[in-house]
Amino acid sequence: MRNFTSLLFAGGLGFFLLVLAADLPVGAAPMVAGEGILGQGPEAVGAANLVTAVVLAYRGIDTLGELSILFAAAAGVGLILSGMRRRADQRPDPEGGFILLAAADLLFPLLVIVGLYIVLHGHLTPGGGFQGGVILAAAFFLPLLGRPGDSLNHAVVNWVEGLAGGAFVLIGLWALAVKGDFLAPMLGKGALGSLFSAGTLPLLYIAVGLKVGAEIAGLMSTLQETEAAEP
Amino acid sequence: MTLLDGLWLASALTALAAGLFGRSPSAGPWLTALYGVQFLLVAFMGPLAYGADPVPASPAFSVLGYGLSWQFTALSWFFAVITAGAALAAAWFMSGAWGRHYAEQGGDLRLLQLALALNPSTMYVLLASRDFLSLFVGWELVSWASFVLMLAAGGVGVRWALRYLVYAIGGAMAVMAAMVLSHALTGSFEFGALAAVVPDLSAGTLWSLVILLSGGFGVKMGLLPFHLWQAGAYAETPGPGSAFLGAISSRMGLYAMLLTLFGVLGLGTLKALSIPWTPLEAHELLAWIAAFTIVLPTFTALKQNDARWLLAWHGIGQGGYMLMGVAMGDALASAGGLMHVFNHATYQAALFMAVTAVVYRTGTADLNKLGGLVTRMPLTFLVLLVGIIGLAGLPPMNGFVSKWLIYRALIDDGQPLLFVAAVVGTLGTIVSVYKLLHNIFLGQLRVEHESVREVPGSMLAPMLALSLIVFVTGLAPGLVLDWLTTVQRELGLAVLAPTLGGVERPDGGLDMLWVVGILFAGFGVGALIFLAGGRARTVHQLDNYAGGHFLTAEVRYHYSDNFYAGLMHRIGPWYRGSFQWLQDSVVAATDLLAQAAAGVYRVVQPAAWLLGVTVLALWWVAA
Amino acid sequence: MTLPPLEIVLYTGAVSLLIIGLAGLVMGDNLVRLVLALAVAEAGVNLLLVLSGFRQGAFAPILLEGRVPGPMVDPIPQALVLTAIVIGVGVQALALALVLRVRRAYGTVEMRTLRARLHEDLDAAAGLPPETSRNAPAVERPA
Amino acid sequence: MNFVVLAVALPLLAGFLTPALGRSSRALAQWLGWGTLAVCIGVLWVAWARLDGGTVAIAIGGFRPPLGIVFYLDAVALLFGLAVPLMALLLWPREGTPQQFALTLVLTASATGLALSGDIFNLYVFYELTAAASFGLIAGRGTGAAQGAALRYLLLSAAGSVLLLAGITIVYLRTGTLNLAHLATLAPERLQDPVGLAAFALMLIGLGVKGELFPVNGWVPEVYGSVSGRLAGLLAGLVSKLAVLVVVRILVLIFPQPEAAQLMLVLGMLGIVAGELAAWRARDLRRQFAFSSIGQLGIVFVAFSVPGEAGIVAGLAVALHHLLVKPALFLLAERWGGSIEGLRGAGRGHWLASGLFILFALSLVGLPPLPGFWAKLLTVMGLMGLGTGLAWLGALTVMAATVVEAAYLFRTLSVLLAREAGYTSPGPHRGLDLVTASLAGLVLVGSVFALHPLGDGLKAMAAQAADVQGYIRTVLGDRAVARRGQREDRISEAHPASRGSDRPMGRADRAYGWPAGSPTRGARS
Repeated sequence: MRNFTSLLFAGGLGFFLLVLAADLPVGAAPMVAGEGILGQGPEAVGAANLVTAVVLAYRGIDTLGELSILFAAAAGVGLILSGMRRRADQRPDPEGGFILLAAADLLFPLLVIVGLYIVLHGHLTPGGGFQGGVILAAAFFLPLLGRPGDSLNHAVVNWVEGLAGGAFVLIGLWALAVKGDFLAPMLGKGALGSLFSAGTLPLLYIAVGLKVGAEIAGLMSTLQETEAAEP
Repeated sequence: MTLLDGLWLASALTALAAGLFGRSPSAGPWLTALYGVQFLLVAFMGPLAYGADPVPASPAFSVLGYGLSWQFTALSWFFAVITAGAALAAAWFMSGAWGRHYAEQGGDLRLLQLALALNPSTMYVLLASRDFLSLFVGWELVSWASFVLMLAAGGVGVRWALRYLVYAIGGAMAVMAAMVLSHALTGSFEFGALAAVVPDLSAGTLWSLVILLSGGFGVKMGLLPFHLWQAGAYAETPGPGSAFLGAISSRMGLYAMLLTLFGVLGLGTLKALSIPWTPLEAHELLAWIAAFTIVLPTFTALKQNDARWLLAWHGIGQGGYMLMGVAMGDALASAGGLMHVFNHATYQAALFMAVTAVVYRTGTADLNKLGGLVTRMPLTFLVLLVGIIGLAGLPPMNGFVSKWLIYRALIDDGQPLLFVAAVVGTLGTIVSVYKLLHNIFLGQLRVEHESVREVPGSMLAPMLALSLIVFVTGLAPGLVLDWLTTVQRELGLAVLAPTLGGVERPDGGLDMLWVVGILFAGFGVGALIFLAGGRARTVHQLDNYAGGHFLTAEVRYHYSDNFYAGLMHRIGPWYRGSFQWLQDSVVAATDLLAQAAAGVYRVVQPAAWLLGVTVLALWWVAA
Repeated sequence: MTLPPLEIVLYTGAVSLLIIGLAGLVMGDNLVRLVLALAVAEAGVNLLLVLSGFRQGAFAPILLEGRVPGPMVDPIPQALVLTAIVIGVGVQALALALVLRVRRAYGTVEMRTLRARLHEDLDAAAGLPPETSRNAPAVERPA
Repeated sequence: MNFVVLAVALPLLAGFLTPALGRSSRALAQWLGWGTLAVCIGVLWVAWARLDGGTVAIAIGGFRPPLGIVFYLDAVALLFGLAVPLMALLLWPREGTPQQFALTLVLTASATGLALSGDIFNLYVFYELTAAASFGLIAGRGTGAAQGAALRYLLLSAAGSVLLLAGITIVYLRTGTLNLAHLATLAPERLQDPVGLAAFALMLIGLGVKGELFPVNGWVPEVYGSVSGRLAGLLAGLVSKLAVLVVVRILVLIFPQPEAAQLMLVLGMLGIVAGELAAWRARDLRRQFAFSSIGQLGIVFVAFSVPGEAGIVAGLAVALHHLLVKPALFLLAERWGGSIEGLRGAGRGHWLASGLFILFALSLVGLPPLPGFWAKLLTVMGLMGLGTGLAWLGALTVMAATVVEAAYLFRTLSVLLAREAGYTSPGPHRGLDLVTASLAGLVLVGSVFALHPLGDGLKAMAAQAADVQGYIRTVLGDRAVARRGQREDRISEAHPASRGSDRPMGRADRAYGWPAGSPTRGARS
């Protein structure tokens, strides 16, 4: 009965949302703010990737907020699982096999390089701090999968995430101090499309990349270190 | 600083002093003196009752652009003088032995003193209100002050106080609705603004106002069907508190009704509002409610076995007479209704005090556990006797005058049914107060009460003073009726032309001087016969008969249980407890709804509500 | 047979994901599955969001060598959806950590049992007998 | 005025650094948090003083709206913004870990952001940030019950966020912009139809999860019943109000349709009934307050549903009153755990705590001249002023709820103060809790003596918040207002089907004339 009602209501919601489609200009939505950004973005920000211009410049504070959510999630997970760390005397999961171990070692430098590349080219090509950060996190987490006994140094992770996040805010505050606007683009714009362009955007993305990498690596390693609770 | 400011200040000081020093029984006389100052200040405003200009209060506030101001008029003064008198009497009563006794019994004397002091001070605020906002502020303050007084007893009193609170807040909300409706109609909280638009209002709007106002204020008066809280709440309050509450507290509802229904809407408006498909108009509806309020609670009182409860139930019934008189609205009836406020306050306070005195000496108010106290407490007996004559509305006490005026007006207005209701109520009262008198004071004394003595002077003095007032204003009702002419003029009602002894009318007036004179002449004749006969013999109190059996001191027999067995055999089946049933049903329905509400918060998947409400909301906006 | 326009297909797909996710959230009982259902619903709404910037035949909003390649799609929804995805990740991580915790505390990953045990716990902390003793039927209703 | 951004940025900065700092010194982390909050209070205070009743829009990053994100400062925003760090400081988790400090700081930043932001997606981000921080705080180091409650809350809240985001998507699809002021100019043409209403409904329900809107408030009794009084106070007092504030901004600026307000009114009414009745039946103090909070938030929703200034005055009054009273009550309940019946006589001897309880209860029930009375009066006045049947029903509900409220609050009080003792006290209230509660009590009593200036201030604030044209002018400049006027004239002529969808693809909406050029400063007034 409950399932039937739930289905009925879910179907109802779907019905209403589909009916809405008739009145929604899907695929031909008015582009108002977006058009403005397409028009003035390259000049105002200097980033070839206009999505990056939106993420870090026009909507920079959104990005700060989303970094904070990741931070809050990591802190929250750390807090929630703080009493569930595996004790030293407990046996960790068995070590991974040869393939996993070898691949982890082999992939680590590659992943780090790819991650850094994606972070650094965020203002030019698809990608950026978030995507690169996740790859970086994967690079550091992969060896842990192979050797469950090891663990990340959480103090280092905390400092990296703290300082990277702090750097993002401080770059913003620097702009506030110099230009009078929080998170305003700073430094020279450089040539559009070159690596050293778009002012502070690459710096911001490096901060984002480090922070995301640290958060996600920390998150996953906390989860991994948690004792597989047997009820 | 005006006299009204002085009164407020004095009452606030009294409350402060009661809060600071009330704990000590020896502070009683000083507090009584402070109540005396309040009474004097009210008395100084006496010219109001003879047509002097209103006395304003200096403080005036403006909140959110609405002004609040206060002033005393004749109507305010009339209620204020009763309030001040009742408070003085109650404080006096508890100033000495009673207070000490109460504290020794583990009662919280400070709380009682403070609660008592808060009541008159908030009432002075209410009585001075001159716009809806100040009226509501005063109304709430008074409601909460009496709540505190009811709480003072603790124990079972708390349960009754909480029940009172629910009724009182409900009433207050109705008043608030009326006030806000008036604001929606006029954009202001001034009485004058509403009065100005009354002629343009539709019948529906007027009915809403009338129902909300009379319902809201009626709760405080204990009008049917909102009467269930009152008896318990008043009866379970510590003695002097009962006396004060019973005397004046619920009359604040009448005051507010007079102020709004009669002062603002006007009797003419009420008379013009007819109920569809019936021959009744709004004021007659009120009178009919009053009639039911007279009859049902009075006959409920008849069944009570606790003296305090009996009196409290009568208090509700007597409120019906007041409303009936005022609702009929002509010169005689409204004077009668208003005068009954005064009369009721005096004898009801005296009666509660007498009962409290009995409780003080015997420790019980159970009518089945008393009897024969007349020899031990003769003065208290006298007070009770005077009080019940007043309550029953018999000459020569003041209750007779007000009821006579009401009966007379009902006959003049051609309201035979209401007249019958009023008379039936009086009959019930007479029957029931006799039970009160008999079961406490007459018959045989119980063994455990052999050593009972009369109560000390600090308690007797206010009781006797009140009895004196009951008698004097019965003898010369013109003293009070004079004030009422000013009140009637203020409310725009027809004005009575009183004489000292009552009213003179071509078709037969009332002159209490004559009535009392003849009555006492009759007593005199009886006394002459008694003295001249010389065959008197003093018998022992226990030397009497019951049911044909000779009773001795060894076999004590006091007939009190199931006192009116014969009467109850006839009317017993009429007691249905319908209102109790109604109240229980409302509570049960609320509880059912509350269970459902609590069930909302116990579902396995709260997200199901989210999905459901989203679909419904989308449906609603799409439709 | 004429195919419906592409955007309608995409829209329908996104809405379907959203509905599947929400239905799973309401009908599911296993906590891990509920978290997954949530992820599905979030994916649906994220698709919906990115779809709002879609127009057929337009280019990604990236300047190639400083030139505008042609009509470009709206860059804002792309930025928004990036944010929304990251938010979703954070919340899901929290949810999984909580599931672990709940399993430790109550020994269950069933929503139904969790609710019963949680309310028992709350009542016990409040010094009350379990609710089943008052109004609820003596045995739990069948699902 | 751009320095106001500090109120959001600094707590985040401090929050990021706190876990790392806390590894070496917990005290240092705590002091960093306190210092940051104090600076935030200072920043907002200076802004309040400088603003002096005016309004300012801050373009973050200097990008001219509607391209960038703006913070909109008016009296309401700053008042709630100021309340955030203040309450966070008062309800600071003193015994917590550095992670809890960090989460509290993040919560502060996000709540301030909710009060200030003028961009609908930015509001969503802050809303989610608030949620994420509060999940951690609720579950962190708590009991199993707290973690179970947190998980159930999380699932519900995340489902709500999905709906909220769907609503925002619909709005964006229709208008192509996210800036509230810009949306306000476009709304008459593009959002005031059933589709817009559907978007509003989705957003209302999504935001309602945190705002304790019926029936998506199932988490409330579970969470408040299992966390510490300080956290419950923070969530019930502050976070819920900010969610409501967001709803009100959206309602006032974008959806002035009566249907939108009616939806809020109906759900608010149901919330009042459900909350107060459930509180009436609740058998422990904590959950009684939790349910009562649902009821009060219902009144807030009902009050805000009255269109125009009257509704905002009433809503603000109720919300501020509850913001003051409920956290204090939760603090008092801290020592009075267990069933209510078991508390017989518990209040005797703790006269300060009992006195405060009485004061708060009286104010909640609405004893004049305490502020709660005026709040209730304003609500009823606003509703009855509308004159519709539904509004009458709303007023009736509010008044009936008062009766129920009085019944259970004073029933509880009578148990607490009963003469016979059946309770062994676990000790007096913690000094700090009592001081905080007393502070709230003092403010409550103090406001009685300042009713006149407070009322005027509230009215001015509401007038400002209700002034849609003023909002648009502040954010977008004068031209936009003129255009909106023209647009409203044109609505009747426009064919419904032609809205938005038939615009040439990819063409800029030149009508607004956003100059392509260097970043410009936001409008200032």
